[in-house]
Parts: sequence; C-alpha cells; structure tokens
Amino acid sequence: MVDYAGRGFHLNVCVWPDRVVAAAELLDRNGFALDAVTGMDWIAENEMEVVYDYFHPADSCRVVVRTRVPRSKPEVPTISQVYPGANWHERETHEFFGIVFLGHPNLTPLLLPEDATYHPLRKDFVA
Amino acid sequence: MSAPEVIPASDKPCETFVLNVGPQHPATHGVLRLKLTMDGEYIMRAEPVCGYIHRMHEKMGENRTWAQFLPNTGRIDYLAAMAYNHAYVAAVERAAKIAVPPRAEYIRVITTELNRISSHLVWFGAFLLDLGGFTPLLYAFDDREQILDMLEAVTGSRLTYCYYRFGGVCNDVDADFIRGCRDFVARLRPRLKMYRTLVTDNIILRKRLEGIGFISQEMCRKYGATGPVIRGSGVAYDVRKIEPYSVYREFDFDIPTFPEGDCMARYLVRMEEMAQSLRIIEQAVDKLPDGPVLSSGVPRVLKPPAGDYCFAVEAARGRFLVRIVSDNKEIPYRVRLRTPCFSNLSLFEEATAGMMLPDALAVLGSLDLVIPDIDR
Amino acid sequence: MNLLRAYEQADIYLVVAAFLLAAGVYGLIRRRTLIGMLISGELIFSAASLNIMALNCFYAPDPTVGQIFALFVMGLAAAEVAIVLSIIIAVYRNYHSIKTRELSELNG
Amino acid sequence: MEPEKACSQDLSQIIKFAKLDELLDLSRANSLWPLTFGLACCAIEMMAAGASRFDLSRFGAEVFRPSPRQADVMIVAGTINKKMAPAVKTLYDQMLEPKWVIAMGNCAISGGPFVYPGQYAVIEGVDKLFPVDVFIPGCPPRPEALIEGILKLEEKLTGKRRWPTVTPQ
Amino acid sequence: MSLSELLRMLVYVVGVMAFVGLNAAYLVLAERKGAGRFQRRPGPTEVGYAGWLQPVADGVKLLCKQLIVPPGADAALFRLAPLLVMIPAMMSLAVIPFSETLVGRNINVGLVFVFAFGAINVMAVMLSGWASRNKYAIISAARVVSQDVAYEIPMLLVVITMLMATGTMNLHEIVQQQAGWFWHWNLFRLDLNPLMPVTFIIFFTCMLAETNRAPFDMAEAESELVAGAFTEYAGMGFGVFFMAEYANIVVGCAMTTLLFLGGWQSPFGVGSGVIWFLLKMYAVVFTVIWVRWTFPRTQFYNLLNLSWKILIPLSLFTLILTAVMMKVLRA
Amino acid sequence: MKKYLKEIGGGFYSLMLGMRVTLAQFFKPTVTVHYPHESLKMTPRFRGHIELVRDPKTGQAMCFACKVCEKACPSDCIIVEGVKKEGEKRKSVTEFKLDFTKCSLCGSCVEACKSNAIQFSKAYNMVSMNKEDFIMNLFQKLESERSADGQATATPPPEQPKSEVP
Amino acid sequence: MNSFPISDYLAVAIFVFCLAATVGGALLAVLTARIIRSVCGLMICCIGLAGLYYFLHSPFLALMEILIYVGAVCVTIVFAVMLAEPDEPAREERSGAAILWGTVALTVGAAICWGLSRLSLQGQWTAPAAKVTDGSVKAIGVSLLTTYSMAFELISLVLLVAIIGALVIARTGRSKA
Repeated sequence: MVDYAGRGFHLNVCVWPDRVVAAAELLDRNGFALDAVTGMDWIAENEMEVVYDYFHPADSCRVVVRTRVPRSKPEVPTISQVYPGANWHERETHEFFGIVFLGHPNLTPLLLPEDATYHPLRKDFVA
Repeated sequence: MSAPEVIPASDKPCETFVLNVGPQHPATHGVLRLKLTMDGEYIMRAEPVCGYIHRMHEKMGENRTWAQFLPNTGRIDYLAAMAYNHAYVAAVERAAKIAVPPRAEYIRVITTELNRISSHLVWFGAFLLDLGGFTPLLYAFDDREQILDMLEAVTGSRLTYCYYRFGGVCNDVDADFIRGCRDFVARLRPRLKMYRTLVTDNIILRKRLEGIGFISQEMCRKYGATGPVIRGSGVAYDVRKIEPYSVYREFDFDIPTFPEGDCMARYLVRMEEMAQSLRIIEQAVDKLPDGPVLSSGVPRVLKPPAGDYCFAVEAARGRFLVRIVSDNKEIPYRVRLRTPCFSNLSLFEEATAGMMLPDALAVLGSLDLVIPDIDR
Repeated sequence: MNLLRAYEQADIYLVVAAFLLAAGVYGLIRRRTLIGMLISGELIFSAASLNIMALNCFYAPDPTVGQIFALFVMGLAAAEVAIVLSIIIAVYRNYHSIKTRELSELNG
Repeated sequence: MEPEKACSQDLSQIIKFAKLDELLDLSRANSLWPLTFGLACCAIEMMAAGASRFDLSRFGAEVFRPSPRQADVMIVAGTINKKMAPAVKTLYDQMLEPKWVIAMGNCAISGGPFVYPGQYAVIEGVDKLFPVDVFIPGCPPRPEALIEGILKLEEKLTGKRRWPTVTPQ
Repeated sequence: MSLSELLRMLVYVVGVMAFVGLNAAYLVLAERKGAGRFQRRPGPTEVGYAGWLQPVADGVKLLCKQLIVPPGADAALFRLAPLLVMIPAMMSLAVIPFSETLVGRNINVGLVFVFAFGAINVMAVMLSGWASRNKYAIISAARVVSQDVAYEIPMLLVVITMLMATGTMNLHEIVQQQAGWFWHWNLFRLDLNPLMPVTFIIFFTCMLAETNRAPFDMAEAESELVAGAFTEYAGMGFGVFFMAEYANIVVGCAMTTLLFLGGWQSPFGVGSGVIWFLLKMYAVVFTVIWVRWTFPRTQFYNLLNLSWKILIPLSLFTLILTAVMMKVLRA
Repeated sequence: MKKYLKEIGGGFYSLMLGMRVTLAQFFKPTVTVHYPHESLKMTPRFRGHIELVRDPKTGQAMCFACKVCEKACPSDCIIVEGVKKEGEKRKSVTEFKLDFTKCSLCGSCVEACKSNAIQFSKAYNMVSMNKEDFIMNLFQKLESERSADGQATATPPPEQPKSEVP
Repeated sequence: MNSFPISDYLAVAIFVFCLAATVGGALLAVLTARIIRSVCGLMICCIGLAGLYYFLHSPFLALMEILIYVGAVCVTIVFAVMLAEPDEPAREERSGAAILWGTVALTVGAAICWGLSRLSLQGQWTAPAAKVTDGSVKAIGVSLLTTYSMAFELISLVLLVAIIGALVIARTGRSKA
C-alpha cells in the first residue's frame, strides 16, 4: 500500500517475472482493466523494469505491478492472452526497450518503421 | 444484401483482397493506416498500422528539463492540449509537492473544460465529415472559434496552449474572459439543440450509427478503453469522478452513459458531455475565488525527489496517465505517457471484423482518434 | 442504287444482320470464357432482331408485329443473361474459373 | 521569306505565348486545389482555415481533393517522421504537374520543436524530400497565415500580389 | 429536311452544348457559393467580380493539367469513359422542351428517350472505375451499379405511373396537359392519384440517387473511397466527370420540372414561357444543393434498403392506386 | 405496417427539420473575416515570434545577454551573444538570433527573462518562399528600427525582406 | 417541300455511323482478348443497332434496345465480370488446337455471313401493297394487349422465372462457398 495522494496509485506490487501472468489473471478476475505497460531501463543497476498499471472501471483503485529482469536477458512472459489490450503495449515496449515478451503472437514494431532494429528508449541508445 | 449480415470468412484466398486505407486518407484523420483484408465490401480483418507520426515524446522527456517538456505535452493530443498539460503539470506537482492556489485550480478546470468542448466540437464535425455531412463541421468550427478566441486571449495561442505552470497557471484571467465564458455557455446551449435537430435526430444518421460497431463492457475492460468509448458501453467511468483531481469534487455534474455500446451511444455520450462541461464551466465561473494564480514556492531549478509518480486526468478522449520517474535530477529519468487513443484504437480490430467498409470508418470516427496521441 | 437513300433499302440491314450472326457464331466457337460466349450469344440475338425488324419494316403488311417480336427477343435475351450470369457466378464460386476448358468436370 | 520578317513573326508568337502563359498562371493561381493531407496539429488549423471564419474558398482554394491526382498544391501540415516520409514522397510523385508544396508549420519547415541532437524519428524539414514553394512558420500558424501562404503562392505564380498586405497590430 | 430546319438543328446542337457547358461550369460555382451560404461563409469571391471567373480559372487550370493514364490501367477504356459520360446529358437535352417552341426534337417517346440514355451514364461511371484498376475505384464502380440499378426500378415505376396518368410519352404533351393554374400541375393533381406528392418525392429521391448526389453519393464517397471511381482521373478527365455530374443534375431537374411542376407553364395560368421552366428547374437544382449540404451520406445497405423496402413498394402502390383511380373515375 | 409507415413519416419529418435548420442558416449573415481586406486584432497576449524590447529612455536594447532565455528554450532556437563594454555595469547584447523554424511558441523565454527584455511580436501572418527568412537576427532588426526611428521615417527597414512580414 | 441535299448527306452520314458502330462493335465484341472491352464492343454494337432501328421507323424499339441492352444487359455482364473475373485472362496461347479452332470458327463465320448475305440479297421479297397499321407506339401497345397478350404474359412469366432462378442459383453458389 502506498499513499495515493503522493504517488498516484494505491497498491504497489513487485513480482518475479514468472508471476506476471498470475498477477494479471488475479486482477482480471477482480474486474481490473489494463492501463498501460511501461518499460524502464535502469542502466545503473543493469536491469530492465516492466511496470503494469491497472485501474478498476468502477472503484477508485489503482494497482501497479512491477517486475525486473536483467538487461542481458530481458524476457518477460506476455499477458496478452489475459488482456488483449496488452498486445500493443507489449509490442511498443519491445520496440522501444528490446524487452522480449515470451509467447506474444506478433512482436513486431508498432510505432517505429517495420524494419527498425534499434531500441530508442534504452539509456545507451544513440541515433 | 438487405441487412448488415456477417458472412462467414471464406478460406479461399482469391476472394479477398487487401485494401490500404491511409496513411493519407480522408477518413483516418491524419496518418493512420488501416490494412483491411476485404471480401467485397466486407472487412475480414482490419489491422491498424500506426507510427506514422511518432514524434518521440517519451524520449524527448528524458533529455530536457522538467519545465522544458511542458510544450511537448500540448502536442500529444493537440485538440485537448489543456488536459495533457494539466496531467503533466499535476504529476510534477505531486512529485515535487507543490501546492496550487485555488484560483489557479479553478482556472485550470474552466480552461480544460472549454478545451474539452472545443475538442468534442472538432470531433463532431470530423465525424460528420466521415459520414459525408460537411455543413455540421463548419457550424462546429464556428462555435469552436469562440472558444479559441477566449483561450487565445488568456493563453496567447490557439491550439498548443502551454498555459499551466508548476504551481498554477502563467496568466490570470480577466473579467472579459469570465464574461466570455458566460456568453459562450448561453450561446452553445441553443446551438447544441440545433445540432440535435440537424444531426442527431436525422434518420440517415441514426440508420448509419444505430447498432453499428458494438463494443461490449468486457471488451472495453480488456483493452483498457476509456473515455466516451467505455461510457458509450454503459460504464460510468470518468477519472473526474473516480479519482477526483484538481477541484472537480466541488462541481455538480453527471457522467453521461449510454448502454448500447454502438456508434450512436458514443456519439450521444460526447454530445451530452459538452452539455455537462457547460455546467461545470458555469459553476466554476460562479465560484471562482480570488487570489494568486501561481504558487510562490516553486524552486527555480526543479529536482523532484526520486521515485515514480502517476497522475491521471480525464482528457477529451479518455484516461490520460502520466508516469514520471525522477532520480532527483533536473531532467526526468523517464516520462511515460499512457494515452487514451492508443488503447481505444487497439480494440478496433476486434470491433470491426465482418463489417462493411463505411461502417468500419464510422466506428473509426466514433472512437475519436487523434493520431499523434496514439503514436506519441 | 441511290447511296443517299441507302437507309431505305432492306439489303444493307440484312447483310449487317448476317454479319452479326456470323460474328456471334465465330465468337461462340472461339471464345474460351463463359462470359465471352454469352456476349457472342447476345450478338446472335441482336442479329435475329435486326433481321426481323428489317423485313418487318420493308416487307410486312403490319409493321407492329415485327416490333413486338423484337421486343420479345429482347425480353428473352435479358432473361437469358440473368440466368446465364447467375450460373457463371455459381460456377465461378465452385470452380474459381470461368474458362470452359477448365470446367470439363461439368461434362460429367 | 526575309529573316527579319521571320524574326518578327517569331516574336509575335512569343508574345502570344506569353499572354497565354499569363492567363494560365492566373488561372492556376486562382484555382489551387489542395490535397486533403493533414499530419498533425497544423492540420486542425488548416481545417479552421477552410471553415467559415477564415474561408479559404474565397480564393477558390477550398476544393480539398483527397486524391493526389486531382490536387495542385500539397499543404504539408505537420511533422513528417521517417516512417511517413516514403508515403509523403509517393503522394508528391502521384500529384501531376504543375504542382506546388506549402510547408505549413515549423515541423514541416525544419522538424520544429522535435529536433534535438540525437533524435531518431523526425525528418528535419520537408524540403529534404522535395522542393517547397512557400514556408509558413508557426506552431501552429494561425489560419490567416495559411491564407497568406496561398496568396504568396499566387504571387509566386503570377508575379504580382492582387491583395493588400496586412501589417499585424 | 429544309435548310432552315438544318440551321435550326445546328443552332440547337451548339445551344445545347453551350447550355450544358455553362450550366456545368456555373452550377459548380453556384454549388460552392450556395454551400458557403449554408455554412455562413461567402464562398468564392475573390476571382473576378464576386467570384464569377472562378469556373473559368478552374476550367483553364484543369485543361492545362498534366494528363496521364495510370500504369496498370486499361488505357482505351480509361479514355473512353469520360467521352461516354457526357453523351446521355447531351442527348437528353435534345428532347427536353424548354418552352412551347424551344425544343430540339419533339419526339413521341421523349420520356423513354431520356431514361434510355440515362443508362449509358451508369456504364460510363462503371467503366471509368474498372479501367482505373484502383481498388477504391472498383469498389465505387460496383456500388454505382447496384445503386443505379436499384433506383432505376422505383424511378421507372414512377415514370409508368405518370405515363398512365398522362397517357402520353411525349414530353411536350405532358406539359401541355398541365396548363393553367398551379393546381393543374401534376404534383397537385390529386384526382389522378391522391399520393401524387409522395410520387414526386420518390421521383426526386431516385433522381438524386441516379445522379449520385448526396446523400446518395456512394460513387464519390470521399471519406471512404477517396474520390471513388474518379480517383485516378486528373485534369480534364476529372473535369469532364465533374461537368457530367452537373449536366445530369440539370437533366434530372428538368425532368422533375416537366413531369411534376408543369414545365414552362406559369403557375398563374398566364405568361407561360421559357423563363418559368428555367425558374422551376433552378429551384429544383437549388433543392438538390440544399439537400447535399444538409444531410450526411447514407450507408450502402441503408441505401438499398431504402430502395427495396420503401421506394419500390411505395411506387408500386401508387402505380396500382393510379390504375384503380383511373378505372374507377373513367367508369 | 403501422410501424413501417411511422418510420417513413418520422424519418421524412426529421429530414425536413434538418433542411429547415440549414435554410435558416442560409439567410443569416456570414461570419467570415475577409482576411487580406480586413484582419483580426491580435490579443495582447498573442504569442508570435519574440522580439527585443527597447529601453524607452535610452533607445537601446534592454537585453543584457544573461542567456536565461537561451537556457530556458526547449528547442534551442535562441542564440545570444553579448560583450561587456568599458565603463558599463552590465553586458550589452551584440547578437540575438532566433531560429523561428524550430520555435514551439511556448513562451518559456519571455517568462524566464527577468528584465522584460523580450516580448512577443504580433506577427501572425508570416510567410516566405525562403526558409532562411525565419532565422532572424533580432538585434540587427532592433538596431535598424532604431536608426529608422532616428530618421523619423515610418518606412520599414530595407534589410527586412518584404516577405517576412507581408 | 424543298429538299436540301445536305440534310440527305447528314442522314446518310448518321446511317453510316450507325452501321460502323454496329459492325465495329460486333468485331470488338468477339475479337478482343479482354472481356471488359468485349462488353464495351457489345455496348457500342447495341447503340449502333438502336440507330438502325431508328432508321427502320421504330424509335420506341431503338430506345428499348438502349435501355435493355446497355442499361441492363451490359451492366449486368460487367458486374458479373467484376464478381467472377478479378484477373485479366492471359492471352490465349498459340497452340495447335487454338489455331485449329480459330480456323474452324473463322470458316464457319465466313460461311454463314456469305451464305446469309447471298440469300438475303437474292431473295425475292415483295413489298406489301398497303400497310395495315402505322407501326406506332400506340399500335404496338394495342397489339401487345390484344393479339399478343398471351405471348406478352408468357414473356413476363419467363422473365420472372429467370429472375427467381438467377437468385436461387447465385444464392446457393454463395452458401456453398
């Protein structure tokens, strides 16, 4: 539990990458909707973070689920079978950070050109 | 061919063809591309291809100061720039623990709601343009010009306002603006009635929109669709009510919902929202307190404490979430913009399978997309 | 033969009708696609109409009859087109071709 | 035929052609059909310029054609990024001669506020793709500026300005 | 055929061409200005006095625009279609009586003549779409055909109703029957058929659909099909289609006037003449423009539904009603 | 059957109402501002490109090249240079370049300027056939205006291409 | 009436034009490789035929020709082409069989044309002494509803059956696919 007024969300959960799907299923059963999937590049810690934001369409309840993966092997299971809306978010996170979402049906660039191989939001990216 | 019946997909490849709608196409309102696999006029699969106006807002957030990123937010959704400015400014205020004077909050609400109306007016016109009616567009723009005049007098710009500052707003409003607001409320109410006669009640429009493009509540939830889309499916989800921010708690307004989930419901939601925004403006103008409009306690060089902070607002198209991650430096570590159109468009593929081309474009119009909002 | 009055002579019409018929038959034999054959068939119908009309105009005591028969021919042609085209479309749906050679299955 | 006479005849021909050209330029200048082509923020101002308040149609330029084949002038209103650039180029190539380009807004002129060292997505100015005739700065420019741009293009075509100049106040 | 008749014919041919051309050009201007007024803006004003030279400018520009046949198109048909599209309007105007005396050819089957040549129009638009080899154009062509075929039926049913009511296919006679005060116009002849205004509205609707005008402009549905069947046409090729659209509107409105509004007859019984014909015709044209700038476009199956479920039953009903009325009244 | 007829009738009535609305608009006056013949007055807060402000007393630029605006600008479109002249407390500006083609008109520079030395111009209708026209040397412009004022003539300075402010 | 020769020339010119349209259209219809052009040929041929009918003193039939053939038949065929033949047929291969069939067709066609022409040119037709009716639209109408009413009804029936049959066939084809 965190202070909503200070942070903007109610519940902050850190999970291991393999529990991401379980968390998503749990939240799905409780009627949550997926807000966003956010990637973050913690280059100092040599880690990548994936943040899943959930909101509830009827209650004032915001849940943030985080998971961290090593930068050398950024792989997270996909939740697009639970939330089809995650499909695009994960594609976007993949193209900007190079995080691979295992089991994603179509992990091709969404916003960048189709043949893009660079990951611009990585901190070590140079154009 | 008497009803919009859904013909089962044929597995023979030679009966289908691929139609590229966009990136330059009158119906896509910018540079969206739809890859339609069609069987005659029926759409088998509609795959949106975006990124044609990706402007790297999130990357730009990482290499300019907290204040310098502000102009960018107005360009994500240029039709409702105020709400986006508001979300970013409020997120930074939350992070840096800056208090905002009440008068500034009221001004923010008034300008945001005015901007919401102007955005809905553009949507109204453009949607009708999609449906082949040109005249309502110009009527809507006529009304919109009144709003823009007022906002320009306050902010100095017509579209990309960049009006809010950390801790308030940059200029105070004057009596002319207040009078203008009242006049505008008085002007738009009969105009909305006129739109009702001219457009909403029109049998052609009703036939085109009713029962078209059904989006269920479950679908909205799964895709994270918000704003008029989810309200058009009957869910009273509005960030202004669910997570009240700014001073929205103090106003009496309704969340219009229509349970049908079709294009008409989304249309009616937006039309009704304009009326509700007028109500908010009316109340806000009446209650507008005196006082400063810019907090004095804002440090010259902003360095919010480390951590990540979210702020969500109800923009004209739905829930807009800003997540800022600070590492206590002058520039943000990461700015994440969760835009409503992105999620709203992602359900397009599922919503339009088996539809006819004009219906799919009506659905596209009813989602009210601003393409840079998707691509960022 | 007064060329200036050419249009008042039955012969020309009859020759043209014969030509249309010949063209139709040629097309019927030559064409490989059903639609092409249909068009040739229409030419043959036209030839018949023109022949009826020419004789009707110049040699018939009651010029109404020929016109009525020509009308009937047109009606039959229209009916034929409707039926044939629907058959063509049905065939196309099932075989994905309207070339006669590829439809030899139809022969049984 | 004496050379002198031939020469004078040629001259008269040239003069005739010049007159015809003038008429043509005048016609073209007064019938600039833009391509319906909005990219970003500026497109909204482009729409506003076509709307009742500013009314581009007074100059015969309101016939927004969605098909590049029928358009005369391409108003590039917005940012062009690297994914979009080939499509814009194709559109320009699909337009038929004579054709003109107006770069509306700072993004179209130079990439505008989206240019910073190390950027990866934005084309820094549409003139990198094809020649541009008129530039209209602003972010976004006011609709008047777009009208002014159309007038400027007319001025470029006919060589003279038919309308009064407006000094902002 | 005498010399004077020949001269008359020549004059008429030239006249019709000039009429079609001028009408097409200036109706475009009228449409643009009218649209402007409906939207509270002036429309083209700066080219020439009050914008009067706008069509000239557009015309010259279109003439001198580069012409191409897009790669992959069927070049012969692509060029044929614009030629074909002008024929029906030109031919039809030859039999339309502008006044008692001002008529190209007063033929007995004038009514059928106009509709027969109207059929070529469909063919032309379809060929243009097909020849362009553009997906939008082909969809548009398919739409045009379904639409025009669907609306031909109620239109011809209405025409047959009128045929029965008037007893002649001669346009001249049809107008002559409507002499006198305006309640003698077919529109108000409730004794022939108490549903005459409904018949009129059906005819008007079908006319809009046949000329592919909004709200039935499926062929040129901008927001869906870019520029429809004409997407690939440029310069004068496009200009011809543009002109043909207006020429067809003129023909359609003229037919409406002749069949229902008493042609050249004055509404007050005296002072009949060409002026009344033109007045009425342009009033109908104005309505067409007015309708266009008021309504959104119909959806395609709504359009067919309207025809098959509403217009055809209604027009059949009026047809039968007229027959019954005539039988009862004459008996 | 009754429903069918009612739908037709109701639909037709709705169409007629719509047509009445547009016809009413048809006879109303136009709302157009005939731009080149008449123009709107810009609001005092209108954000055009920036320009230097002259000190009313001295006639010199108020700017003393503190470069705050240069730092505040998100799009790096301002370049200021100044020198410290002999016997003066502050630096004075010698060059003030604005690359207007990159400006996002956010107003950060004007806000950042503590000495009110820059302001927004009212130039809302700038066009040019030349992109370089918008890379403006504001200091030079100010100087030439100053000399023009000194000669008490109202003619625009010759360095300024006509196209810049038409 | 003082006849002026130009008008005669004009009439002949129009007649020749109609003839040319008929013949040319027919040739186009059977000779072109592309079906769509072939339909155009049919259309041109029909327009020419309509002109010929006009010269044969039956303007009503001429108009009906245009209405039915151009307005209905050709349009339907083009529609069918669009539905059933999305691709251009490849040019016919020059195989032995094709040449053989071409020769046969040409021979048969030429024979028919020559034979029929000879027959019609040599046939001893006798013009009737007097016309019973004038062949006007009114006469057609009267005959249709009196003498030939049965045939008229039959034709209507045929058309109706054709339409229903067409619908049934096309529908079943669809549901099978």
